[in-house]
Amino acid sequence: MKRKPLARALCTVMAISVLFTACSTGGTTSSGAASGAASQAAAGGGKKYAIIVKNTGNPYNEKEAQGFQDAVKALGSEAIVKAPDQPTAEAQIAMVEELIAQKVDGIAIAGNDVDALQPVLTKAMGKGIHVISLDSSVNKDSRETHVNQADPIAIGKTLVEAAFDMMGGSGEFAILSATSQAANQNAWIAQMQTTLKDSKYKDMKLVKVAYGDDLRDKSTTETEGLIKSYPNLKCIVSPTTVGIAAASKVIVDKNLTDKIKITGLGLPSEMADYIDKGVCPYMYLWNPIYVGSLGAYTLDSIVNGKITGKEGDTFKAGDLGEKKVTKAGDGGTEVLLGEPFKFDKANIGEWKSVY
Amino acid sequence: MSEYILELKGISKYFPGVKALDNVHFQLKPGEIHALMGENGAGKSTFIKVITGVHKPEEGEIYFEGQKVEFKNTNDAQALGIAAIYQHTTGYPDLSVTENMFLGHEKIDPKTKRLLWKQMNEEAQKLLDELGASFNAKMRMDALSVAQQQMVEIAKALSTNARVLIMDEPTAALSNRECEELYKIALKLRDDGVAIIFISHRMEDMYRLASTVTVFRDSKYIGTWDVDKISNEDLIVAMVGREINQLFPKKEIKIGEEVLRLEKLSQTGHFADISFSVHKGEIVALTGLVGAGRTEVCEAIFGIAPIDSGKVFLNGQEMHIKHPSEAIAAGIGLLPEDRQAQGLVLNWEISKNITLLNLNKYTKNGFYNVKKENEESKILSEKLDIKTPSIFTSADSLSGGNQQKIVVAKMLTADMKVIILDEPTKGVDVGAKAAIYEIIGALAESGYGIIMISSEMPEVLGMSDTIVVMKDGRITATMATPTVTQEDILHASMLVDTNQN
Amino acid sequence: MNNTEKKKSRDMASFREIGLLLFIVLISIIIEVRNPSYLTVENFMDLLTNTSILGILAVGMMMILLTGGIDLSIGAVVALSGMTASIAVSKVPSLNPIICILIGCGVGLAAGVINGFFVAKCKILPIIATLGMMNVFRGLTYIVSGGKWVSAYQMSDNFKAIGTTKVLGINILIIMAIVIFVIFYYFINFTRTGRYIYAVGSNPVSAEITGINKTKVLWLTYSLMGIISGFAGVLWVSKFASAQGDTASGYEMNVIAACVLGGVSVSGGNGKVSGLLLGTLLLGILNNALPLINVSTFWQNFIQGAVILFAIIMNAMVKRRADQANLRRRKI
Amino acid sequence: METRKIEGTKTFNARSFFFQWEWLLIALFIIINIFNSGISPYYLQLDTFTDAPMSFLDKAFMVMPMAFVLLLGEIDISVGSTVALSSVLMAISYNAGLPMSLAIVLCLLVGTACGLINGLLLAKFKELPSMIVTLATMTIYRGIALIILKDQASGGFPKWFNFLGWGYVGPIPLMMIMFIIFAVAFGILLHKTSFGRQLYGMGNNLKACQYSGIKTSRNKILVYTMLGLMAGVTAVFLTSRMGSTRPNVASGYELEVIAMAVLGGFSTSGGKGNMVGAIIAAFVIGFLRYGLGLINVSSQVILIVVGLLLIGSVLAANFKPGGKKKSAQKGT
Repeated sequence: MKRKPLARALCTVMAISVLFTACSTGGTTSSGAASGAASQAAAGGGKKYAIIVKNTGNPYNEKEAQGFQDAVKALGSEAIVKAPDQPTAEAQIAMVEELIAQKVDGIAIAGNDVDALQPVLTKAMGKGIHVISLDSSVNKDSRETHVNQADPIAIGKTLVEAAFDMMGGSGEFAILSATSQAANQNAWIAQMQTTLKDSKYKDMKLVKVAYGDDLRDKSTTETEGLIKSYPNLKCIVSPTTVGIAAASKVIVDKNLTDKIKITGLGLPSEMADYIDKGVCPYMYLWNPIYVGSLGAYTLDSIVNGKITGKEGDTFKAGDLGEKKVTKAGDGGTEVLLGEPFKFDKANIGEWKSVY
Repeated sequence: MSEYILELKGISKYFPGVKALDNVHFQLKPGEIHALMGENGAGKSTFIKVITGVHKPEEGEIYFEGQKVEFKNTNDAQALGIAAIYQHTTGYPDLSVTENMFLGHEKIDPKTKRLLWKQMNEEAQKLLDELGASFNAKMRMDALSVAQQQMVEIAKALSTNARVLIMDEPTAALSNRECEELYKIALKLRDDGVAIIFISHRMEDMYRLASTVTVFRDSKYIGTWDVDKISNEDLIVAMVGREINQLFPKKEIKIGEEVLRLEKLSQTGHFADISFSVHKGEIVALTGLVGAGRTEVCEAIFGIAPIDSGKVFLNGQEMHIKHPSEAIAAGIGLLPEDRQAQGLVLNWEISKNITLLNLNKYTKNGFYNVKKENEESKILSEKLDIKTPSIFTSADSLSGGNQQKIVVAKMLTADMKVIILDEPTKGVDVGAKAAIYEIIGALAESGYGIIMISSEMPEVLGMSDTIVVMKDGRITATMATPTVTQEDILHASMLVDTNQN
Repeated sequence: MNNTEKKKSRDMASFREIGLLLFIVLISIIIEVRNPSYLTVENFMDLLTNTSILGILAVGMMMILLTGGIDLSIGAVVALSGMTASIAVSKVPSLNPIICILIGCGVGLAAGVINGFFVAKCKILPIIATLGMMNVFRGLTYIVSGGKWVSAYQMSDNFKAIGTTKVLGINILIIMAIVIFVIFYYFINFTRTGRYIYAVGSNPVSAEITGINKTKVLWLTYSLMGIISGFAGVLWVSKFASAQGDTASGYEMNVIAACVLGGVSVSGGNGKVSGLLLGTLLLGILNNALPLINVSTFWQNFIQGAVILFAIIMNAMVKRRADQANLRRRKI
Repeated sequence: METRKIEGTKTFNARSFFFQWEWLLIALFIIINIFNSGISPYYLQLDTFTDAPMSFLDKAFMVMPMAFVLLLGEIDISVGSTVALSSVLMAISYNAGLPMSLAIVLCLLVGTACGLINGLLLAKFKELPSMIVTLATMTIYRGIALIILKDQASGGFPKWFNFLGWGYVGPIPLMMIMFIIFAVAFGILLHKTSFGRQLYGMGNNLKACQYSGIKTSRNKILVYTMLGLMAGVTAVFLTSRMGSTRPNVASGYELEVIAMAVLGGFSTSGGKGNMVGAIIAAFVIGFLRYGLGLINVSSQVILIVVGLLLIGSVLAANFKPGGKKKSAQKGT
């Protein structure tokens, strides 16, 4: 007991030093831009753009961020990359606050919630920070424009068409989505359903929309559930990487490859195996790197007053060429990246290692 | 080969700030029962822990059959056949009796290291039967009564085929009948050549069993005597270090009007048809065997587990007490049986403990008044002569007797009419006992009605005005003390058939 | 009276399992009525396959709970070990699956040892220590992976085979789970260490007096938990042929739930392997059968929670009933 | 014998005063601030101290009643779900035409109800560990939220509601003011009233409190209800900050809140802790995260740092007298 205070003092020191070391490592391991941010800012350098992706530890987001970073560097400004550990709006709100404090010039955000970020983003804009959303949009009042990887309507059409093709035009198919809370997932599914009203697809029956919550185990059991509940299921469309990969895995393991086909949206790296195996003849995605860089160019042109983000504006987006600001589905404006890219046996080999 | 199976020379043991053992000696002959006595905190328990290898002494040697030995851990001691039965039974409630007995020295297949349950169960059952136990070795420990668990402990000691057996207050939790059982066992073991160290606060135990007695006081060795050569008084002096002129200061108090009346109280599975009454200044001793339902009755009155049927009258009007708070508000106080678990917040200061029972008294328009708390607890601590430097010392640093005083003080913060004392002197040393008896006497004198649960004959006969005896949940006798003999009580608590009505 | 007590202790022990069994049967019937494809061999194989990893983890968790502790970090450990193993295999495709498993177990062991150190040596309360380490391990997983996933095409076929091979029509995961349950059953019931785990949880104080090295036992238990988590991690990534940073996040709660449903007391010392088996099964059924019967996804959480609550409350009720009956049996 | 004098007034003891956990935290807090302002040029500005708290204050509201729960040696992991449920119901009822003010009241009521349910369950079934019961209710509450709002978000609140989470009174955020009010209230409740004393008692020796006529069940229910209420408060502010709500808001809040309370010196084994500590701790964690966020440290590193901080702090706390004793106790 006598040596109590001493011991505790030591312990505290330990605790704190541990803390510091962790921080310093943090500085180094965090993306080069991060450390750059502090130093350059101190030097009072050029423009400062930040991107907030949905969450960390997800290759799609990493690539998106990378694309953004490279483009910003190319523009001679500096990039800040932020990614919460959980894909929640709460975490993103905190991050926007941090960016406001850092007085960045522009923020590009892939929103985890359409509306929930409005207050903080309007605050940011109030402080003269330009805000755009990319990949998954925030509502029209909380952004100046949105960089849309692909038009929801197009996605809806393409996916339905793909299913139509794989099912030979008729039969039952199901959708395996991410969480029931994922905004853009829901948007795409809605578009698919409207597309299905077309008489061309009258023989296609959407039996169920299942939610795999972007968890491997849940997606797997959901898929198995679909297979059993609907014995003559011909196709599963999954517009999310975890879902489409998990579903494909189940089909492969059950040797149902020639009975049930999988398609949807997924990372080539995750899907390469299954496209080769033929369970998924082809699927779609856009290049997240381009999404990122287009985001950067759009933001830059807005910040430099080249455009205001109003409908009809046009600007040069680096090697992505001329881009046009168009009307978005939600009444706001958006910049469209292009049609979703089709991955199949032929080209998957070259893409799987890219992202 | 010395004449002693176990001999300890000049043992000293230090704990941070305290000297727990100060150069003590002890000599144990084979096949003798050696009583080790002394007040709480005299160092007995520490001494035991040294013998069993739990503590390593800083100074002194231990000789086993003349050989100098050193115990690195309990296993070394066990290996030599030294086993101990601790004050508070140290069983594993979730495990089977067999396992409780063999844990630490299981029977395992020499090759596969597999536990041999069959053998263990059989041997366990055998040992239990030898001890005259009536329960199955496969039962869970928590399904047993305290006495039964005690037996398991003994059986456990035997299963290690112990040659030195230490019993640390084995009788504390036992009823007279169970004590008789224990005596039998102890004597049988002695005759089988086991040397027994017997620790107890009950003189009775010592006279019944021991041939030699060693006394510790204040962590020091006082002396060793043949039991038949030393008088009760001398022994007490040796233990307490002063004369205790009168153990039972029972004064003549004129009994006032009735304060508490119980009519046909019943509680499923615990007691039935309990009716008696308590008057101002009267001490009613509620006695009988442990497990006869005495505690249950009192806890029911106090509202811990409400009664199923029957009536409780306080000062003439009927009470429906469903929670202790109501009992206290009405003026019924209970000094619970288990001081440490039920009476005190051990790691709390004395002052906080004292006021816990009646916190509202120290709350002025919502805010808590620490000043008042300190003043009153100071007054009470001095009044009850609690041996402590300050009211801010934590309760667990006090001896059992003084802890008991704190619990009494708690009740004095509220204005009580009836005070129920459940085994007030259990596990309390001789010196403190006297003090507590004084307090009880004083309480009665100042007009409280008192119910005192007790298993100790002398205490019952010495203190009470009325004696109520219970057996198997029913009252078998209600007698005015002066007319009663020990035999009457034993008869009522063991022999009377409760199912005649 | 001893007899009644004897009966009681028996009743209680056996009743929990029986009750659970009845409950499972009941649920199964309901589901079967809703969807006949439930009680098919294929479906049960799937069910067991998907439950096996949960079961394996539950075994470890039961040991932890027996000591009166808890481990919230296992989800993160599963992720970390799975990630390391699959990175290894993606770097060296020729790597023998056994080695991969060993790597995973190694990482798990390391994590377990750290947990054990904090709990057993530093005497930090398990819930806090493992809560803290949960963050640390999860963070490490992201750092190790550099935010990338290891995908199916980067894994050698024999690595993916770990989770998919069938032996006489039975998925190897099921077999592994069964083997582990058997080993664990033996370990916990027929070895000293096994019983000491119970002892430490049942009465830490007297465990010390009896000369049981509490620290050692605790440390061992957490290390074992670590190994098991590591092993489960490898199985996980191999089964789903993909390793992500957020693998099995929050999975610890499922595992704990399985143990509790199985009647393992979180206050230590109490719990049986048979119960654990049934508990895991029940949870497995809930997870796997709800997609089968057409309950809306939005009801699934609610139903699961309700069942758990119902189960534990029933459990308590029954115990009380038994005690009451017991009192009545006493003649006064 | 003559009555001896007994010391009846506390003498100020510098050591015991200055070697208190709270001082340690304050030191930590200061260090973190120095550190932060050292690493980021943007740290030392008014906004930091007004705006930064807003991103963690919503959680902080629950830290104080959670401290009460920990004080009783129990735990409530259902708070996150409670926030979600109350938030969802508030949004729904508002959009169903209920005036916002009433909707807020409803939100608080729902939270209170959730807490009350936890309390009642735990008071009625004392044998059930809080960890498990709240684990079940956690799933149930969020389940109900999901059933109500399905895959929808709900918002469109009036402007003034937005003010709650974003508005300032002078330079100080409204949230901060509210927090200070609650903090003071809870602080007084714990340290200056007999209720607080009773909680400490219950945490240290429940039985003794029963025998001292303290209404233990009532207190327990009260504590859980308070926690529920504060979860409701959190829900109001969180929803206001987000401007809309979903069934999956506030997921994982429970562990963050517990972490804050534990860092504040409240052991999960009950009986010790100081409200001041808990409040400082909330700010320590909050500002640490914010500071690291300002230099854009990747979130996985922040995870690790917070994890280590938690364990480090408990390590240090265990050197307090009683710290070891506590953690040696059986069960969590």
